[in-house]
Amino acid sequence: MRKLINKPENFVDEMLEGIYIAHPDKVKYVNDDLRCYVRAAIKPGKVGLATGGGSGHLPLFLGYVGAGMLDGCSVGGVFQSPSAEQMLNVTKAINSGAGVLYIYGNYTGDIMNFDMAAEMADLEGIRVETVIGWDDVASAPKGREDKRRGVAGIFYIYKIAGAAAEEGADLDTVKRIAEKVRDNVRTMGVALSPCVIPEIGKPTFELDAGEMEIGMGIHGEPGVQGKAPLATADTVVDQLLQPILADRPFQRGDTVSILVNGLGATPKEELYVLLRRAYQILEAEGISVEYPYVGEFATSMEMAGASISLLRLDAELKRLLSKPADTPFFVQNQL
Amino acid sequence: MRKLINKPENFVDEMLEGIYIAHPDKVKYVNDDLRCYVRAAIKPGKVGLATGGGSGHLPLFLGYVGAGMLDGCSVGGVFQSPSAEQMLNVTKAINSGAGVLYIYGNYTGDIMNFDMAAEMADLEGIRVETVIGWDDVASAPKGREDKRRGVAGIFYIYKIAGAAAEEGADLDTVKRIAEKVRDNVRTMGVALSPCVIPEIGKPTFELDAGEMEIGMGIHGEPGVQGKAPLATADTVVDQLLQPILADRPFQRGDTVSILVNGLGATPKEELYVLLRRAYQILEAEGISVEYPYVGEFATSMEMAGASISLLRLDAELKRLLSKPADTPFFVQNQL
Amino acid sequence: MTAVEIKAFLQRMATLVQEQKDELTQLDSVIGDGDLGLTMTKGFTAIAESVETLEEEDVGKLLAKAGMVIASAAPSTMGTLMATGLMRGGKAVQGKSQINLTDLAALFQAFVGGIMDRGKAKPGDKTVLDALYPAAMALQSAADAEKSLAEGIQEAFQAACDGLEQTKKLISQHGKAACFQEKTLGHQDPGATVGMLLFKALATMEVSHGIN
Amino acid sequence: MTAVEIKAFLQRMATLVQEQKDELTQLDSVIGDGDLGLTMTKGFTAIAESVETLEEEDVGKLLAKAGMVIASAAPSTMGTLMATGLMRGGKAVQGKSQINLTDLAALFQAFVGGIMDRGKAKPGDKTVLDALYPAAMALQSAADAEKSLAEGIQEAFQAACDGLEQTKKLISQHGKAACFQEKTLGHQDPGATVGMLLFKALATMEVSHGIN
Ligand SMILES: Nc1ncnc2c1ncn2[C@@H]1O[C@H](COP(=O)(O)OP(=O)(O)O)[C@@H](O)[C@H]1O
Ligand SMILES: Nc1ncnc2c1ncn2[C@@H]1O[C@H](COP(=O)(O)OP(=O)(O)O)[C@@H](O)[C@H]1O
Ligand SMILES: [Mg+2]
Ligand SMILES: [Mg+2]
Ligand SMILES: [Mg+2]
Ligand SMILES: [Mg+2]
Repeated sequence: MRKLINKPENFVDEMLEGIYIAHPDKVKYVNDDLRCYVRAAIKPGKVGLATGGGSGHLPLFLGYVGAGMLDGCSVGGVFQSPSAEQMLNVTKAINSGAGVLYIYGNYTGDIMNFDMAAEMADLEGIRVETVIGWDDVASAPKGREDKRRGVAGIFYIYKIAGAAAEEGADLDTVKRIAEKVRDNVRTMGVALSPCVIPEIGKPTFELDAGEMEIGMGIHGEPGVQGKAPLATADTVVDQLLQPILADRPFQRGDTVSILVNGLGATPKEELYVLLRRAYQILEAEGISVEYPYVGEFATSMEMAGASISLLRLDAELKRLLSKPADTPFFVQNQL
Repeated sequence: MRKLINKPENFVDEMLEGIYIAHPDKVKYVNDDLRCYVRAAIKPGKVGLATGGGSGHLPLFLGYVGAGMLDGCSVGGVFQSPSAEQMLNVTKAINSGAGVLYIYGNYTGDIMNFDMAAEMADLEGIRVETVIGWDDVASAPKGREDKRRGVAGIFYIYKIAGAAAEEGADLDTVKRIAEKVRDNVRTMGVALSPCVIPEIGKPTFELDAGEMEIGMGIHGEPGVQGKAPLATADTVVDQLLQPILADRPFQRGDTVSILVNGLGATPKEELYVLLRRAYQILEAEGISVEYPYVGEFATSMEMAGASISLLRLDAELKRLLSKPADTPFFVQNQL
Repeated sequence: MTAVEIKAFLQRMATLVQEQKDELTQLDSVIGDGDLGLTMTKGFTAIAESVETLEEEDVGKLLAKAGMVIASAAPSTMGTLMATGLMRGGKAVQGKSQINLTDLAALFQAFVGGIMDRGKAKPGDKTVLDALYPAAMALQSAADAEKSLAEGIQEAFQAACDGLEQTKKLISQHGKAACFQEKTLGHQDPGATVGMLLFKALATMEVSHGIN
Repeated sequence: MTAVEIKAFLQRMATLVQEQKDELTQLDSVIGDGDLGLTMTKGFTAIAESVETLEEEDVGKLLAKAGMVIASAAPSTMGTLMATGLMRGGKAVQGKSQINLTDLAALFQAFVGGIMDRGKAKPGDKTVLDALYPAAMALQSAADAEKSLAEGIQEAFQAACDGLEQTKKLISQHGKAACFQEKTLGHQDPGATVGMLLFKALATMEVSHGIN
């Protein structure tokens, strides 16, 4: 393990302590539970946006809690769902009367816990709606979108739904917009190395230097095509974009935002090499790009690799995407 | 090599193409040379701030070119100095009459080339001053500060000198402030893995999983104490902060900004675990912390490891550090 | 079975899961994310520890409590399903300080029903249900045939083992394994392995004065 | 030596550096950043290619041009020092289409002087100067003693080799190696190795009609 950690079982809580120490003006925790992470100041009357999921994906998930994005996040162990109780506590803390929207990734453990939390919140008179991110094209065929995993594309749901909520949109509107983003975003990823869960201490799968796995999930779920010799960056981009473009909803004349996301160990230099090729392909397809994002948005700790997401923009999504945001992990000025 | 690249010899230029495609409103290149990187719009009458250095350290160096920070950067090959000619071209492009300040790291190759460029600029009637970052405590003993390497702490020089220049300070003032930052910042790093220069194709040094090297340089220059078994995160922080605090200028009652920097493969989760311990130590030393920065500020591609920098703040530095900045790689709102 | 024996059962389960930790991790690595050994050990150890000192004679409340503990200690897919099962199973026998085979059968009917509600899977989908469902059915048949508690548990254990074996012939429809589709053929379902262990725990638990 | 022979010298240097690429990289890995093989190959190959087709009879201008090429192709420490040396050395013999041993000595005096100005190091600091300085001195002595060009070059090469050997006993004072201090003892200086190769190139270059 090439990790700077103390006791593996304390890893998540020590990370959280560091985050709270660093950003006391922006975030806090509720219920004496470090893992119930909420914005320091909740805006009265605003729809509350909550997410949650396993640790090990920073800036996902908690990194998007802040002005212009989310209000709260329940934090699980590394690659583990938080508990329904923690989700409920976050829900209560961020509800200011306008209801709460859950936005999270399509993983059975998270779904079951969020469902339990929503049932409990309902008993307490809080209206909760849910939008689940399922952008990973590699994980289920077309037509079975709801079986796909949620990966980096969820950033767009947070960003755009967050902007809508910040403007004062009501729960139904925010939900409609979040669903529109979900339906218009697609992602494909490639892994070049495994990562190590601190408490397990060894890689959950093997991937030799010089090998890659297209379509691998952010918890190391093997890709659909299995391991292959590492190809050039341009070839990899071709292999990532082809299934995205084959899936709806991208067509000639569309405008998209692109997100080139590093999984952890892959340097930004390489992400820009990928971006370059992606633009070439999109240009050839007659698709124009606005608002590119390049960096680490959804990681798997020290995994090497990258993902590419495309979001088809319409006027509404574009306007909301361009709005400012300011969280401890993500700052954007008005674009 | 676990790298997403095409031909190694094209790596830097393809990366640059990606960056220019992504951020056409913010940056451009001059002299038909991708490696002469400047802000898209140069502010008339403002002191020009230029940097330069090898590639492979993103967001260092070019990532700090943008509003509130630098005006131009000459871009070298991976871990290689750019040429004097490229530096001269950047200098000419960003000079708007108020002179140019060179801010770069203390590496012989860079120094000699920047010196040549300054001599050539002088012949063209451009006043050039130079401030060299030498924050790496591990690389030379106290009293020989000018022999130390420049590492992540240079971020503070860019940020603060950049804010001063943006406000309209003249060249002498900006230089004085940049020197003050240089004299008040100290860094120590630890490496947990090597990285691979694309054109070389194999690690320049060996570091097994479970080993670390305290004081290793960002090009893999071995640390002063050699390899050691990897310690816990808390112990590593102790080992990094002890030599920083033993060096001047940190004392009880001081206020500092801290920068916990990831070298590439180390996830943000771990950086916050380090930050937590750093606060504990600083609190015990009677040093208070404001404006913490956590993330990747100066990397060595996919090297695993981290560095900690401390900057002693006075009122002037604090005010300038808090100012907004907006580059393609670094956005900060007014703090 | 009294609350004391239910505790012994839960403690036995914790031991079994600890013993099988690496195997569960291994199974879950092939068609999942490899965390099952960790989460189940955490979850059932937390249960074992919390019931240890718990003064609770009501079998139903004891089980519900165990469900709440694992819900917080291991909120993974299997942890949450086990939590739901324990809470719903507990509810089915609430108020009883002693349960017989008929009660145990009712308990596991509710246990399985809860898991089906929560996870929206059905037998044959290659999940924990493929061990639990036949086992719960076997308990019910044994109760209907007025067999002894020990006999009923043995038959249920056997049914769970058979069901587990059958999962090798199935294709995963849920959870992280679902995206592997055909590739899951030939692999034993990790969650069903946990389901089988529940009945192994019942069948092999240490009891001070015989199961009755 | 005419411009044609200077070209042959520069081309021979490119070949030698290519041959020694791995060794240079290796030397620079131990007390530096391991790039020297790469940068020197790049730099001298670029020189070799650009002089190939260059119609230039002026030895001085040819060398200055070579300096400019390596300055852009390899702006590392050694690349820049070589550039400075070539440009300053070229300036010293500018206007000559043929140089004798006295000219060659003057060329290398200027070459070494340029490197000292640029890098602010002196002989004994464990740098390229520890090969170049004694070699330049040997050229000068040979010229003063009116030896033949071939003899002068041989003696200079020998002096460079000896100087290189001596670097093992020195502690690095400059560049990335400086922070290793005592640890650099026993190691041959990578830059001085390049310095030695310059004289090896002179001593072993292929000439069509003998050095004169
Ligand atoms: N919807 C579902 N209903 C019932 N069981 C399920 C469901 N989804 C997955 N499972 C079971 O959960 C097991 C995996 O559990 P676990 O490792 O906890 O999942 P995760 O790591 O994805 O949270 C699978 O082997 C399967 O038996
Ligand atoms: N100031 C200096 N003056 C002369 N030679 C130097 C100086 N600093 C370093 N050198 C030489 O440069 C060599 C390293 O060159 P190089 O690998 O190009 O450096 P870098 O990789 O740091 O740019 C050293 O072995 C030494 O001989
Ligand atoms: Mg990273
Ligand atoms: Mg990185
Ligand atoms: Mg699992
Ligand atoms: Mg070097």
